Amino acid sequence: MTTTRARQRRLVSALVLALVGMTAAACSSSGSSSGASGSGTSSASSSSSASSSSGGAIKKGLVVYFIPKDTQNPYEVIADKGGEKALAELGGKVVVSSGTQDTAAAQIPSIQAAIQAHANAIVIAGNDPSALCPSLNQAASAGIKIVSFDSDVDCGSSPDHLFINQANTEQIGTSEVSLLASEIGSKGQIAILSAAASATNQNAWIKYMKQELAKYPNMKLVTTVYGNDDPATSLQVLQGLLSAYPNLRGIISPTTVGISTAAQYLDTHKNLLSHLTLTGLGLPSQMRKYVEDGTVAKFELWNPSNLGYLAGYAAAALASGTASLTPGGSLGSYTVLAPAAGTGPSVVLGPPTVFDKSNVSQFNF
Amino acid sequence: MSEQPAPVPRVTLDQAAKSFGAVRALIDGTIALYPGEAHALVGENGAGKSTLVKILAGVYQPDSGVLTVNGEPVTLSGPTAARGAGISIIYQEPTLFPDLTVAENIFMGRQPLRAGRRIDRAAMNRSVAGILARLGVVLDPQRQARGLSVADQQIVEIAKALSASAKVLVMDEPTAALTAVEVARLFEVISALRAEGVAVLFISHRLEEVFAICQRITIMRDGRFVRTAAAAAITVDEVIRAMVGRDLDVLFPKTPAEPGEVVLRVDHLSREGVLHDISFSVRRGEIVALAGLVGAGRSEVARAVFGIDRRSSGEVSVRGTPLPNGSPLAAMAAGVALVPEDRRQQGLVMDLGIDRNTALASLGRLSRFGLIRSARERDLAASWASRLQLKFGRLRDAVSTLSGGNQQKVVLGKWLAREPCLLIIDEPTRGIDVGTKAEVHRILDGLVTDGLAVLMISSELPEVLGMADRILVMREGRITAELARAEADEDTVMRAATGQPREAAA
Amino acid sequence: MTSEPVWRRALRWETGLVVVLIAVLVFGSVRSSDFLNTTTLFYVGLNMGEIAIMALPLMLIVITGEIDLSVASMLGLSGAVLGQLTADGWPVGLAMVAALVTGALGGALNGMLVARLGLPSIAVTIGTLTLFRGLAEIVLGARTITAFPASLTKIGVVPLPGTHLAYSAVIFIAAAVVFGVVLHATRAGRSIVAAGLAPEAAQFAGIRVRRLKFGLFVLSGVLCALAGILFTLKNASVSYNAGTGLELNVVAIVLFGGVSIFGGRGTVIGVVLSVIIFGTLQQVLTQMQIQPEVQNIITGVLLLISVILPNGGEAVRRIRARLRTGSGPVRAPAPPARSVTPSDSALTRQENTQ
Amino acid sequence: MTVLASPGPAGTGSRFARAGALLRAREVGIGVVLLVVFGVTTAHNHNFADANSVQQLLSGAALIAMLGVGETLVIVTRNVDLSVGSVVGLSAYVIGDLFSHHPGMPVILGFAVGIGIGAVIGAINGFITAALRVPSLVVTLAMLYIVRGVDGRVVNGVIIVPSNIPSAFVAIGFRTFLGIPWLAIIAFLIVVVVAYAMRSFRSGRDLYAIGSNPEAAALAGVLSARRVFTAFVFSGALAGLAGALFLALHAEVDVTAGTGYELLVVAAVVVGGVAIFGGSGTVVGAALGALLLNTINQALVASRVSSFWNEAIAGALLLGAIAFDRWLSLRVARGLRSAEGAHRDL
Repeated sequence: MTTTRARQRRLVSALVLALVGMTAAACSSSGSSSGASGSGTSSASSSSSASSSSGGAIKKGLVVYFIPKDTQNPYEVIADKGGEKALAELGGKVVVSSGTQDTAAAQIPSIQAAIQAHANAIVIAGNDPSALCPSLNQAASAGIKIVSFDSDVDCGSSPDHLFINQANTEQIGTSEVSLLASEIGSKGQIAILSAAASATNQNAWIKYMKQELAKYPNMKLVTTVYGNDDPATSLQVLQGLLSAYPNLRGIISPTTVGISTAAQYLDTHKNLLSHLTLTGLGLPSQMRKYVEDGTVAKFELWNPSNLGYLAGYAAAALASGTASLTPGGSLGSYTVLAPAAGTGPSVVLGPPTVFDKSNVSQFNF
Repeated sequence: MSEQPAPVPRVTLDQAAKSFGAVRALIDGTIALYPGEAHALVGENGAGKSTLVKILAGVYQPDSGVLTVNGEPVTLSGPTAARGAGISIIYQEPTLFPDLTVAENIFMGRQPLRAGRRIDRAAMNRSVAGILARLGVVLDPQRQARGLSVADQQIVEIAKALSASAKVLVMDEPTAALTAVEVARLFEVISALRAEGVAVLFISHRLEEVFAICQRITIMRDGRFVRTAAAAAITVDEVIRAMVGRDLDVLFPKTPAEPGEVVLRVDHLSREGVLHDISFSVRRGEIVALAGLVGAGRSEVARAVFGIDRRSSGEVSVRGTPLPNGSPLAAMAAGVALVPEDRRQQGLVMDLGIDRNTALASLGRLSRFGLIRSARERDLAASWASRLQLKFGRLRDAVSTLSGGNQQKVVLGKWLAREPCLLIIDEPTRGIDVGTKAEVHRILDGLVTDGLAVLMISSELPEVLGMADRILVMREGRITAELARAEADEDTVMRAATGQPREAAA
Repeated sequence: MTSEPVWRRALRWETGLVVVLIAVLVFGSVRSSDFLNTTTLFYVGLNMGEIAIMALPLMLIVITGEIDLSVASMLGLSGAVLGQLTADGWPVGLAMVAALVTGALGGALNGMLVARLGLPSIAVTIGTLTLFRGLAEIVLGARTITAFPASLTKIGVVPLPGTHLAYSAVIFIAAAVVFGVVLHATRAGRSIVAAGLAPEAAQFAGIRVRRLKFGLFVLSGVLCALAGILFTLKNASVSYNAGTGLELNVVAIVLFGGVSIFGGRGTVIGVVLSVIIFGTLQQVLTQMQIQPEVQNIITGVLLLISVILPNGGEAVRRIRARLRTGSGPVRAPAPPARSVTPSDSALTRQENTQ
Repeated sequence: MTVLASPGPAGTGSRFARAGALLRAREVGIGVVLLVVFGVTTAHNHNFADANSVQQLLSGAALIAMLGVGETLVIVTRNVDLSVGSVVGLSAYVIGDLFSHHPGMPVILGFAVGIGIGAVIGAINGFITAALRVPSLVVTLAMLYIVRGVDGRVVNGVIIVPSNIPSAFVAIGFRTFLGIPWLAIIAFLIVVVVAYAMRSFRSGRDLYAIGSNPEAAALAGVLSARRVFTAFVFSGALAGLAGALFLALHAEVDVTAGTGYELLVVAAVVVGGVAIFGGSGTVVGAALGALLLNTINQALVASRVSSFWNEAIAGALLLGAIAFDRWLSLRVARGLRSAEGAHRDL
């Protein structure tokens, strides 16, 4: 009993910490996406009560399979750790299982293993929007709750699953554009350096970026190139990009590999910085060097550890029946959002953190 | 190394033995090679000749027995060591590097060096040019070895030996692939070397050659030393008897033929730059021989007739029905069989068993509903094995385990199993020991009397003269003479083969 | 090379494979109670089906002494074609035919370049590996097609009624039987072996080696397209990078099955066993929560063993011989005492100054 | 036979000279194609020829060129090394890891470690291939899996971040000398040295001999096994060095480093005119092949071709290059044959 209380306290503190951390970041991020910071604070304030309200009923000894894109993706390794933390606090256990290549085929055996091991829930980052659905269906029909994070699986309602959205998809798209716009004075040619052409989350964000760009008549998206999250390829397409569009003013790279590769190149070709601005989604640990030496002014991300933590918590809650997929339903301090285009029921972790000189060194992921 | 006094043998091998697993390849290898002497080593295939050679070459190390060089016992740890000891080997199949230049081929592993252990190409090419000149050959040291004629490859091999300033020169069937003129040339080289005090070990199945140039003859049988004798003191028949261990009936059994109707007709056959306007015919029950120098286009005729190569113009018809261009299948269907020049590459699948090889050309007839009936396959192989007196262990054994002669029998069996009406046989007895040679000839003779038409290509004049009813002599892709068995002799054939009697000049 | 009948060598290797397989099964069932059940059987088939189907024609190609590295790309391309056409409203049946035709054409391209122009197949198929994948990318771009009738996509979820086998597994087994008969008991099979061991001799025996190879590459294209269709339906979706990187797995399976990379040697049963071993091993290791990296290492080690063992005996004998006489493949330091090797260098120097 | 049958040496000489010229043209040919691609692209988009772009062309090709040199040594001996890609990855990561844990570590040590790792793996490849006489394609394919696996265990999802790499080390990745990137200079020096060694040292010629006719090589006393072993060690060591430079170039590394390089390198080498079945080909050609492929890839992006088309076009061009090389060597062969024919004419 006491032990459980202790656990609950730790859970509470954890959630609070995580969310406060985010709020701080949001506030310090010089007024960009003020709406975001608002939502951040609200969730923070409500967090303690929320978590205590739900924590009690979470079953012990739950087994949750975390299936990242691949076992080596640094971003997801951090997220998985977050999940492990959550389940540890909830008295359950996390099994991380995936392939070495980030392909759907490599993830399927892990889903099967989860089924064979009678896991309670699966938390998966889809390498492919649909290829995993049949296997996930098998899992669901075996009574396993499905949670997706980082990159959603687009299975409609078969199986029903909850998507833990790192940040409102539309919000990422728009904020990326506005970040860049504010830096380059809302005019000039810009390009996108993405990951794989088939990456769901990438394509979703790019879609909203294009929508947002409509508001900036003087900013023209000339092309989108794909670096397949491989440094060498990213560097190659970046170079081609630069010689193809010498008047390029800005690059958005909504992927950690892409932005760090681009940053490294700009860092070593400072002459380009005079007219070229880079932003996107990156890991602070990777980007610190470039932010501090002025190569990159601002970039965004959320805390992957919090994402994993929330996903793990959600999986446990679903498996314990303390949370449901019905829109408006509550998950801790979070509300389940109604299905939108492309996604089923989802929960948004919060607004992305904008990193710059002032705060980049405070984050260890 | 300075000249040794004559009585001391350059190299001796005494009671050397070598086994591979259960196989005792050499039981008693004994021989002594003296400077300035050409020494013949004769014996049937499997008598252990090549094993003995490989021991001298340092490729094998004898299990027992003593090897001496200039009187001192030595161990040759490898080819390099053998070469260091002044022993050079010329193998039956020339072993060249097609991608490298002639000069590099000759000096591989021993290239002359200059400062910093860098290869001195200039010096290398110069000395090669010198050696080739010494051999009276015009060959560009800097050309790629790829595409050299067999004869020229042979020359490169000899140049190799000379460049190594060999004191002992071992020639393993150097003449197998050469025509008479080339052989004559080779003999001049050998005598020249002898004059320089080189000890030559000469291995050949052609006894006439052996007696032509060797002073001493060592005979081996079944891996054992039989006897060494001065060439002057022994007769061909004695040698053969010692080799075979039994008396050998006549080498060229030929029953006079009564040719029937025309089976193969070739009209104005041409192939760009290789064959020019070839016309001839082969009739039932006769052996027609294609004679000529290597490179004269004899095998090319066979290939074009059989359809391996496409002909650029001309007609080929078998029993009146024209053959489509470039289709071996059609030729086979028409009853043509081709026993090719290169047994190991073209005649057989060395890794497959006797049965599989025998059946390879008859699979269609061995199958029912597309499935091969292995029982019938085995019967086929077995029956031909017995009909051709094949010496073998099990029909499953890979043909690579057979002797050259027996391999040739398998090739014959493979084609005879198709009951062809025309047999084209290219170098029927190349590299085959005397015993089997006679057998093969007897088989051919038997087939012809049974009404088969045979087109035979051979570089061995005695064989041509001994077996053929008619002789077509080729030169530079043209037929330069047609000789009836009666009117043909070495001289007429050679003149036709070389155009003018210019070899006198050479 | 070997003086030993092909089939006996193979048989020995296959008995080895059987032992490995039994070991894996025992190990698996000991470590996890959830292993030896029909679900695992279904999963193995589901995961290995397409790879296995692609392995069959590749095996024949390898036996003829060639190789096809473009298999996985062809899987992707045919899937893309199927997806695009279905999305365009073609009837699925017709789209499938189109996918198969694509496979045939792609295979014909490989075949033409290798058999007709005589280009090295390893280089050619590295080229078509890129080309086919690129074409798939042109067809689908960033899109993922999911518009497939559930009646077909169920093959990714349920076994073939009345069995515990995935559809693709059943197709593979059927195909394997056919391939086995063809390779081991028909003229075509003999021709393939002969062409691999001695192309020239095969040609002189009236075997049309080039046509044979051309045909095999086309066959490979078609079966890879079939695999592509199954792969697509199994996943109920396709994007241009479907099956990326599978080519190495397929090659590994074929080689582990005892097919000689030098051509001429290999049996269907060996490849089948190899498929089952890889499939079950993957299940065991994943269920035991062993990192996929370790699975890679195991794959590699198995592959090494598969080639070292057959040559092992020889190698040991050679090395012993070397130790005895100081000659042989890896030259040991010059043998002692009575050797003439020391003087060797001196002589060589002498010659060089000539 | 030749004695009876040979035209004046002058005649033959010129013929062979022509054949030789064609042989050299294998490299020249690639150079020409390279210039054409470059010219066309530049005409289409002038920035393709500007300093940054050219520098990137060079340094982008440097790694593959370097790997191509090692791969050439191996392929010339009728073997192949598919493990290079994974070696690059492992070497790059281990070096990065060392730098992150021992910030003070001297840069040169980084290179030493990389080369060492590569050499060891190469030695394993070489030993199994040469001493146990196992087909290298299988051995190195297996090694590819194994090293990737080991790499994965080492990396374990932890990325090496730029701030942990000494700037002196990263500098090598982008600094230029007289406008030429150091990467390119290093690759160039390696190519020159190895090319010279392959031509002017016995060991170099031995490699060609082994690939051209293994039996003959053995009979000529060439220490085949030892040479093949050395070739693999060398290839491995170069891959290790390439790993170090990969780290210098990207300043960060995760498990994906070097994936797929093996096929890229083989492609470059083949395009470079190295016979996949051994015996002929030069490291210069291989390096040019690498440069060509890299140029093609960037030309496609630079010419604003939709990025969806890149891979297909690259593949088509690769096939074209192989076919072109074949056509060229056929002409060489024909040249020799005609010379040969003339050689025997009376």
